[in-house]
Amino acid sequence: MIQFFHVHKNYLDGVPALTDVTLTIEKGEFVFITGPSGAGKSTLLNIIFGSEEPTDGHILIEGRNYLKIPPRELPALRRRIGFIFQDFKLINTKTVFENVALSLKVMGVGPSEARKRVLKALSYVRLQHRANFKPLSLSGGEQQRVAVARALVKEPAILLADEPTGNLDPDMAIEMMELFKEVNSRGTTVIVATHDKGMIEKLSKRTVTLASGRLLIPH
Amino acid sequence: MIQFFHVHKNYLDGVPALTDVTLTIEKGEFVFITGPSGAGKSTLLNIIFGSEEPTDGHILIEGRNYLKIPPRELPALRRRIGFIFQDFKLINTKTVFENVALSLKVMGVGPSEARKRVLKALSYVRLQHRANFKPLSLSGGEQQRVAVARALVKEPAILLADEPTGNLDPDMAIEMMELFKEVNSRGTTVIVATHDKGMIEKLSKRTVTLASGRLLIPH
Amino acid sequence: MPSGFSSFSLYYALTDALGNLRDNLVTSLLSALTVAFSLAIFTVFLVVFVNLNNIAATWGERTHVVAYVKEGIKTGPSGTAGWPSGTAGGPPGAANWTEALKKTVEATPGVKDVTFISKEGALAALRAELKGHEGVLEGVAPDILPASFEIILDPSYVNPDGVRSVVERLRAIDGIFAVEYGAEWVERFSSFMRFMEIFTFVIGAFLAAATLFIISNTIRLTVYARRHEIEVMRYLGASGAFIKVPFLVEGMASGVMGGALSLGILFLGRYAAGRHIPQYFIFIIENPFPLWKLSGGLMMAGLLLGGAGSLVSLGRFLKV
Amino acid sequence: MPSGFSSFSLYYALTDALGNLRDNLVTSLLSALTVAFSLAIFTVFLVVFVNLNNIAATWGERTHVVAYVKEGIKTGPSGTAGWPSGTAGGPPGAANWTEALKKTVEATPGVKDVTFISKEGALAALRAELKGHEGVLEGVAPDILPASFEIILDPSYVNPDGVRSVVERLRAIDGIFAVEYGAEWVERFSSFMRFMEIFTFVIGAFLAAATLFIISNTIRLTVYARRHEIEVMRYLGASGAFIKVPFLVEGMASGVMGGALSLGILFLGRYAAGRHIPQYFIFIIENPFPLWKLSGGLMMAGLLLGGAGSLVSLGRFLKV
Ligand SMILES: Nc1ncnc2c1ncn2[C@@H]1O[C@H](COP(=O)(O)OP(=O)(O)OP(=O)(O)O)[C@@H](O)[C@H]1O
Ligand SMILES: Nc1ncnc2c1ncn2[C@@H]1O[C@H](COP(=O)(O)OP(=O)(O)OP(=O)(O)O)[C@@H](O)[C@H]1O
Ligand SMILES: [Mg+2]
Ligand SMILES: [Mg+2]
Repeated sequence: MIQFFHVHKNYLDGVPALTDVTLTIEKGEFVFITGPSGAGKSTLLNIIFGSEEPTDGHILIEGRNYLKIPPRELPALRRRIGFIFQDFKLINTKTVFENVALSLKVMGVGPSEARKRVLKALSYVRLQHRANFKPLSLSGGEQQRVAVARALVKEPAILLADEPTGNLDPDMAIEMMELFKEVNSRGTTVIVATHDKGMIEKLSKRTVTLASGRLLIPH
Repeated sequence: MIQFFHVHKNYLDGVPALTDVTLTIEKGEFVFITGPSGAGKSTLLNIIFGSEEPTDGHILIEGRNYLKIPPRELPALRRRIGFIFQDFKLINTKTVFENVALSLKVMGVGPSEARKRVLKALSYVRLQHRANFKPLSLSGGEQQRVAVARALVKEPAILLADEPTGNLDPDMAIEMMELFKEVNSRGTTVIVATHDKGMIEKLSKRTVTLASGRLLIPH
Repeated sequence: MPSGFSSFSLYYALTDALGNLRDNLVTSLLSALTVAFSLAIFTVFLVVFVNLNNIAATWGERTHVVAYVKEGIKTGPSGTAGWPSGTAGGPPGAANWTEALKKTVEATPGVKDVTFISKEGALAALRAELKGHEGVLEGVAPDILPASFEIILDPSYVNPDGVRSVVERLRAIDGIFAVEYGAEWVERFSSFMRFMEIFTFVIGAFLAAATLFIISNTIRLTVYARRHEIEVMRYLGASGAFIKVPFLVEGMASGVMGGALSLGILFLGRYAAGRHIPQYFIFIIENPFPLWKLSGGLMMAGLLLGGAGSLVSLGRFLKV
Repeated sequence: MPSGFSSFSLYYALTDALGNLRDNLVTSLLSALTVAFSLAIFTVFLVVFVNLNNIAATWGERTHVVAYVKEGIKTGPSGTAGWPSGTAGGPPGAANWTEALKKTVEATPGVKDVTFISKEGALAALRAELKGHEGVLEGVAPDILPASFEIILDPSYVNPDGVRSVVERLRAIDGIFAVEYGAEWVERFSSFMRFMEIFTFVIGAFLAAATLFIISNTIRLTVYARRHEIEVMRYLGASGAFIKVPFLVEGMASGVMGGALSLGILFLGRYAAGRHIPQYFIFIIENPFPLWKLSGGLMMAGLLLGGAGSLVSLGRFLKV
């Protein structure tokens, strides 16, 4: 369970990205976060991920005070979160296989098991044939799917997806959403930031709308 | 006028990205290029831009044999093309203003005129208030709009836009398309690669569809 | 899975490091070469200074102390002819007495070597010096010059205090009537040695600092060029060790490589210089260390520099 | 707008370079420091070697050649007592003859300085050497030792061939009956000078190569860290010059900065060393160059190294 209590976030430059956000996301829920460009969707995900700190407010994740977690425990926490970054964040000097495998290596999964899981994840996103390519020789949509595979391969407790279908054609986008639903059905909490109204309508899941950093429809 | 005659492109790894593409885009036309992820849309734009060379075939741009243009003339040619890259390609160490201004600097536009034009372009994409931010402190959609501003500010003869609305909410996406139409109405040839079917339908412009590197509906 | 550093993680970190080394071959090679040149410069300095120090040390042997033997006492019938000139002066009894005196001198702390110069020997030396004008010495009594001991000091005593202590002790010996030594030379020599020590130390420290700086700067730039990769690893939940180990291994590997390369550079340089420098001075660039020590030392230095450089450079990228 | 390099472009390139310098301040400073250390090492070497060369050159003056004056001829009544000992030997006529001979010797090519040692002077010198045993010389004729000229050679003649040519000429002078010189010393000295030249050259070339390598590697890494920026500029249609100029200016600026910093490092080092090195040897680290030459040279070297390093490093990023 992820709980935000009156969370504020002002960036150093004084830009208010989130204002007084109070929000509860149940364990195993599937939530869309939507809102116009610059509304604070990525900021919200980054705070859950621990890569941004809120300026004010309280956050409880699984009952623990998130802001009191010592920095040395952050890696362990992040290994339980899968994050599909808006800008992918792939390592250009490693192959697709290595990029996806890295998130298992970090968790200490053995080589042979890792291999199996990586190949399976790549087949889910239809990229088996690109396993030995480096990210820069992939199309934009292919890179995005590598990012999806890297987040799913670790079977995370929480999946954060930031605009995960922005570079995908509608058919592929739907396929990815089916993947997320499947992962969700196996117990993973899924939070997807997206602009894709068609997608939101099609899945009819709970939707949180942000506008200029404020919750528009609180739940 | 951009003419492709039986253009093929195989990447070094042996991946066929374009197969036998023959295509004519008139001067001042507005064309959508669509097709699933990995179909070859970006490859097509990159070839027009001169950052990829076709493996086979001929290309005429304004009647000149494009493949025979000496490398030293390439910069001059690129100054006449505005390219909105799928991955934005902003310089993270420069501010938004400097990023947009750079494409005018390169053309030798004087500082005061450049300043006026840059601020105008930023207002078109609704980013005047972010002029002194660096790209990494912008949201994904804001970064994409900086890329749009940088391509438009130079008033290019040809505008190439690769998935220019992938990170934008529908309203903002429509606003950008209106911008492109306006630029087009002033004589610029506009070529937009996109997955956004709604957008394509709304604008009802000529649409070229690629599938696995082949033209599906040749015009 | 515990949050720590599992054996699989370690395995990965090491294979990763080798993979990185391959991927960044050009950069790794360039930093290895930087390490190599820095170490080579340092070593050339060290070799030249060790060699200069060594000859300086042998100069110490030139510090003669001369102890003159007392006249007439127990040296046998002096002034009488008949003793074969050229043999050590005096009858057997006198010779025994001289031997005993020599033993006493030799036993003095700080004395390394003693040569006895008889009266006749002293005169012969003077005669040789006057070559062509020996006439001056005609009819001169053979014992007009005193017998003496020429004493070479232990190197550790070649300094003003050391020499003075030896001289004091020699003067106290019965049978020695005067002791002479080159006070000025000792003064200069010992200050030269002090200079050499300080100069070697100052230049050495300076070069070591410069080398360390250059290497850590090279690695810092390498790390900087890969900051994105580091950021991604942190986002994937990699522990500090998991991120650091590959860089550390890579840094140490290119450091060792640099050490080995510096050995090559040095031998090439030695060969090139050997063809141009007169044989007489070649000693100054001759390697004074056993080969295994030199190569082991260089590679160890490379390893440490590379490792330390990596750790220092990584510091700022691993915060938060 | 022509495709060339307009005046606005140049203006932009220059302001950009300064902007970059500010943006990449840490990296620029680090490469400036690398340049500084490299130049400082090089300069320390240069200074020490120039100073050693300078004393080596003054050693040349120790190469005495002694020319002995012929006996009895025109040197006045020899063997007669009555001339005050200590004054130059011989009556006025003889003195004139000696003067003339001295002039002839002085006029010989390669001779720098001549001192006349009279017979009495030679004997006095011997007496001094026999200190304490002057008895040997009692009753010896004051002219038993010959008069001589002590000759100091022109430095350019201090080599085996030069000395030999001077000696030949001296031997041919009427009134000189023998010429002595330290052949071995000359041999050694001249080979030492040759060694110094080659050693300075070899070490200098090595250090220059190492410095150039380290600097260009540093800049290459800097450029590598900014390859993305360069790519973007090329995509925006920037000409090669537009991209290169800022890096060039930046490289030159941090090179000049490095030159200035090296001056600071050198003076600090000189100060620190001066407090520990005995006064007697301080000359070896004394700056032998005029200050403006040293500082100008260092800054110019930094400028050239920085500029050249940038251009070389940029090469591979500007293809296609
Ligand atoms: N540099 C490269 N080296 C090798 N293969 C490449 C390279 N760039 C693209 N490809 C391959 O060429 C094919 C076409 O890529 P392209 O980027 O043109 O697709 P796209 O239509 O733009 O896809 P998307 O909608 O995902 O951006 C893809 O299969 C891709 O993997
Ligand atoms: N590091 C930062 N420093 C300063 N301002 C920032 C930073 N990151 C984001 N912002 C600002 O905070 C606001 C919210 O950004 P955020 O990335 O959360 O928006 P978003 O909802 O994800 O938008 P998009 O749909 O365009 O990705 C934006 O106005 C942005 O400019
Ligand atoms: Mg966002
Ligand atoms: Mg594409």
